[in-house]
Amino acid sequence: MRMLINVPETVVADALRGMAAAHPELTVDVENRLIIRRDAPVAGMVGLVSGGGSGHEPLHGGFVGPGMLSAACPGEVFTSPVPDQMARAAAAVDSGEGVLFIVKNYTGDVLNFDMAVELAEDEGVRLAKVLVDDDVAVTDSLFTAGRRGTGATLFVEKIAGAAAEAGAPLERVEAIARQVNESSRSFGVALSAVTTPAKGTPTFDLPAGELELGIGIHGEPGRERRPMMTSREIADFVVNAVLEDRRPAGPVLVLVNGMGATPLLELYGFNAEVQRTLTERGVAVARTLVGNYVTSLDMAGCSVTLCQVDEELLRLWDAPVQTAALRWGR
Amino acid sequence: MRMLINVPETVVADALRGMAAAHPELTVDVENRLIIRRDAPVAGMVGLVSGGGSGHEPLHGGFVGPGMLSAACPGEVFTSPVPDQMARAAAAVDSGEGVLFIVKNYTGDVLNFDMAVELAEDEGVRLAKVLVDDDVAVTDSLFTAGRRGTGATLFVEKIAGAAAEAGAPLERVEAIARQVNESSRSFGVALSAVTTPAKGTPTFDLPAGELELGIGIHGEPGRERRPMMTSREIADFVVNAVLEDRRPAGPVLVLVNGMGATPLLELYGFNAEVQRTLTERGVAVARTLVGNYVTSLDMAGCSVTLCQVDEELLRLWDAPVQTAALRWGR
Amino acid sequence: MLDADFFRRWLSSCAVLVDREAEWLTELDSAIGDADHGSNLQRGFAAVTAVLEKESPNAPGAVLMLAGRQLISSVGGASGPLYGTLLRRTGKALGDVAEVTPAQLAEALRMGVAAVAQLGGAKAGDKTMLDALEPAVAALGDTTDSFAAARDAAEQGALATVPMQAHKGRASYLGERSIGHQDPGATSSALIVAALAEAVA
Amino acid sequence: MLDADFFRRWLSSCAVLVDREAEWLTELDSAIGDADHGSNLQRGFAAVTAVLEKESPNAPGAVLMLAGRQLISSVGGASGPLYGTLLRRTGKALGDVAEVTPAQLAEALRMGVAAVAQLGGAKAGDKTMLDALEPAVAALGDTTDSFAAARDAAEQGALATVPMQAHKGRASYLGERSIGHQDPGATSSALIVAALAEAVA
Ligand SMILES: Nc1ncnc2c1ncn2[C@@H]1O[C@H](COP(=O)(O)OP(=O)(O)O)[C@@H](O)[C@H]1O
Ligand SMILES: Nc1ncnc2c1ncn2[C@@H]1O[C@H](COP(=O)(O)OP(=O)(O)O)[C@@H](O)[C@H]1O
Ligand SMILES: [Mg+2]
Ligand SMILES: [Mg+2]
Ligand SMILES: [Mg+2]
Ligand SMILES: [Mg+2]
Repeated sequence: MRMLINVPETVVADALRGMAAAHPELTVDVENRLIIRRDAPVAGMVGLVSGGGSGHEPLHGGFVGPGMLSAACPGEVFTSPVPDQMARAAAAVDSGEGVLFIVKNYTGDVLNFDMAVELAEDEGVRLAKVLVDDDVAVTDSLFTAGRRGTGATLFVEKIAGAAAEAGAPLERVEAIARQVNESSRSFGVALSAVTTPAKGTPTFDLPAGELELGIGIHGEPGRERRPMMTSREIADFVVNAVLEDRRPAGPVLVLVNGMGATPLLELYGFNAEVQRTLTERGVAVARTLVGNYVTSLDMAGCSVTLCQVDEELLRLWDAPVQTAALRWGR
Repeated sequence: MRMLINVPETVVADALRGMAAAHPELTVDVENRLIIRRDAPVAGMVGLVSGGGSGHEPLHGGFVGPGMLSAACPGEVFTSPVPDQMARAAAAVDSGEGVLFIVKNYTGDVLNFDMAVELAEDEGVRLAKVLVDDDVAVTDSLFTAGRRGTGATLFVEKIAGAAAEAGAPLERVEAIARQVNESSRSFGVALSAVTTPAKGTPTFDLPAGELELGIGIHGEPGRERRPMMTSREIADFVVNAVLEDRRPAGPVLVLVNGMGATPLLELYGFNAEVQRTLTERGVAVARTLVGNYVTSLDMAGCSVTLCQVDEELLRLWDAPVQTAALRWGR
Repeated sequence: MLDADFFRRWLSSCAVLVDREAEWLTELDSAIGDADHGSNLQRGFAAVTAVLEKESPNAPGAVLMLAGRQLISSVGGASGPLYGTLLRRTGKALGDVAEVTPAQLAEALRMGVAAVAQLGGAKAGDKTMLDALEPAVAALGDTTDSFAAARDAAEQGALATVPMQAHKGRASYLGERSIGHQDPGATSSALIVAALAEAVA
Repeated sequence: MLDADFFRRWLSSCAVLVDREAEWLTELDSAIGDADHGSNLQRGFAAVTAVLEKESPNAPGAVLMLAGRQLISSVGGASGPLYGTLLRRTGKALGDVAEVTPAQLAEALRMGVAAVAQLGGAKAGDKTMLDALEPAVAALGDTTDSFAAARDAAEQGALATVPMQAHKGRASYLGERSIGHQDPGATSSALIVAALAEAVA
């Protein structure tokens, strides 16, 4: 096991203690597993709560702060958090304007957030919920759990966060979050499998010289395995998969996201190919973000998310944000 | 080979094209391998130029922008850049106030920057140079190339950059850079070896269950190999090594740096242990930065850098910075 | 008649079995899921054991409702709410009497399993815990002897998930690649039913 | 007498040998350095070949100075400035005559090697390219026959670096762990001297 940990059982609590030490601008509740804006609840502002399994850092805790999330609820590694966390977070960030839950579409996350909605509503919090399901590698049908939530989560959290910060009411923040999700599509590839602390060995066996297409962010194998491809070929394949599912009618935000262990040098090089193929296909790019944002522990690989934006969404994207992992403007 | 690349020969140029696309706020000269502040030369401001082998991203290109570097010169992977790059960068950022070269102490970097000094001085640029050599894993003696430059580079570039931005003259910026370097010490450990694109296989063989203590950021093996240790034990060992070399007389900046492939979840957990051991040893912490900043491609592992700060250095550290990888304030 | 102590024995058998098989459950989950099912249930049943040591409800229904609530608050993932609901709904159906008959338990468990189906939207053949739970509750009769039959039915049900293609949960992302693997949730369900048989032995 | 063509042949032999042995050089550098020495020199001598095809200076000194400048501008790392200086300094010492004697070349190379020692601050025994270059230039005499002797001396010198502990360059970071490995720079120096012998054959 090549891990910088004490024991698997304490990784999440340890990380929260480390976050608390590094980010005095956040309220980190280690016992209850919450990361909250220090100034929450902000008067007149809708609260934004997200969460999910740990192992995807900086998602979600790294996105808590002015202009983005009000609170994040980290579960165990790759395990959705429990309802008590989200209910407590909702109570902590509700200023009376209501709270939006941003939920990645996984059975576990959906069930636990739904239970949290019940608990929080019992406490008198007005709640709305938006599901993120952008991953086109998964068929969305009655016979699956539906598309997974991956890279678009960042777009939803940033843009809805900016709307909330600007004082939009709950219904509007919810509608914007929904619009961002509906305008977003992702596809991911893995160059190596992921090793979770609890298991200690890779979740699947991927020989060097092969890659998995259509992977998720939880170490699930993808839909297909192929011999290794070049950066150029991967960009063509990935962008094609995304555009086949949804052809944007306007300019897009591009997220070229690393899965955790792919060096930034490679990600930037991959971005060059993504931009080339987008240009060739006549897709206009409004903004590009390159980095490790929605990760899968030590997995090597990448995903591409495109989000079609109108003027309002672009303005909200450009609006100031002050979190551990995403910062600009002011 | 598990790499997201086209061919090893073009990784640096590809990455620069990808950076150009993602960062319209930078001038990226792909042909001459330069990343420059768009507004350079800034009237009345000393120019700050750094550079080194690629593969350590976001160092140095991700640190170009207001409040930090004026320009960065990326060499081939793990190979110092050539003098032509630094001479051209110096000419591009010199406003007449002179230019400071920030050089990590490796034979290649030192020799190439020295040749660049000659070239740039021939062009009439007033130059100063600061060597960064913070890595206590290397004995600094007549019989070695001296200590290596690692994590302290970030501190030197940020703090000297803030001084330059505030209008300090060349001599003052140089003195501050030197003070930061002299106040900084680092130590790194590897949990896996690094694979360079050119070689395609790990530079050394590190069985799972063992770790290398005292590694550099170029895939060199460390000074010593040991059976795997816990996060707590590693923190004790690393902090001890740093403090034995230099016991800070005042509060410190802490950089808990990932080598590239260590998940942020683990880094934050490790930070908890670093803070614990610092508290136990009575070292006061002024600020903490956790993340992958001075990396070694896909190496798993981490390093800790401590930099003792006085009020001025802390003020300069807190000053606004607007780069791809480090942003705050304004 | 089955009293609160019987249900405590059942739950502590669950904890023991889950502990013993945790690695295997995680292994199964790593093939078609995210490699956490074993540790999820370990954490969950350890928490159940702990809360039952602190609080000792006297009625079977209360024991199960407390255990179910504890699973929901400590497991997370898909299995936390599902197993939590199974126990809570079963407990609710048992009411607040001090003892229940095997027939009453069978009836209550059928309601619990139905609640799981409703919450998760899965049905038999979707390659989920239901493929073990449904045959198990179908095999339950009026005597505790039927617990062994239920155990066997659950085991068969878990084995029968191997050739299925998953239509619910994480494994459904794999499409046809989910075929050929035993479902971790069906496997843990078989353990939970086996624990029932152990508790009566 | 050795004319500009001879020096072009030497440099193109260097390019061929370095190309052929690039993987080995990188392998050696990966044991005690950073795994780039082979690709560094490949890139450098390819650039030298290219520039000599475009510009064709008529004097030996000019050929070497151009090649040295090109190495500096294209290699980077420690070896770029060092080998660049070796060629530039040697070229400078040859002046602008159209032909030079082997003895003149030997003398000029000694000055080149001295410049390398001065620039890098290394001396014999430090486990660097100097451990091949110094014996090589010491073995050079008044005739081209001595080139073969220089080649053998450089090869011996490179082999002799194996038991040394590095005191300069990246390998010095390893301390005693640098012992037992052949120095990549000494190895490439032996190739460069071997290319000299080839160019005269
Ligand atoms: N919709 C569903 N209905 C019933 N059972 C389900 C459903 N989704 C998943 N499961 C069960 O949950 C098991 C996985 O549990 P676990 O690994 O703990 O949660 P997660 O999938 O969130 O990681 C699956 O093997 C399956 O039996
Ligand atoms: N100070 C020095 N003097 C002479 N030769 C040196 C010195 N430092 C390094 N070298 C030589 O350079 C070689 C390494 O070259 P290379 O790998 O291209 O550069 P880098 O070490 O920068 O990666 C070493 O094997 C050694 O022979
Ligand atoms: Mg899970
Ligand atoms: Mg090098
Ligand atoms: Mg699971
Ligand atoms: Mg080298």
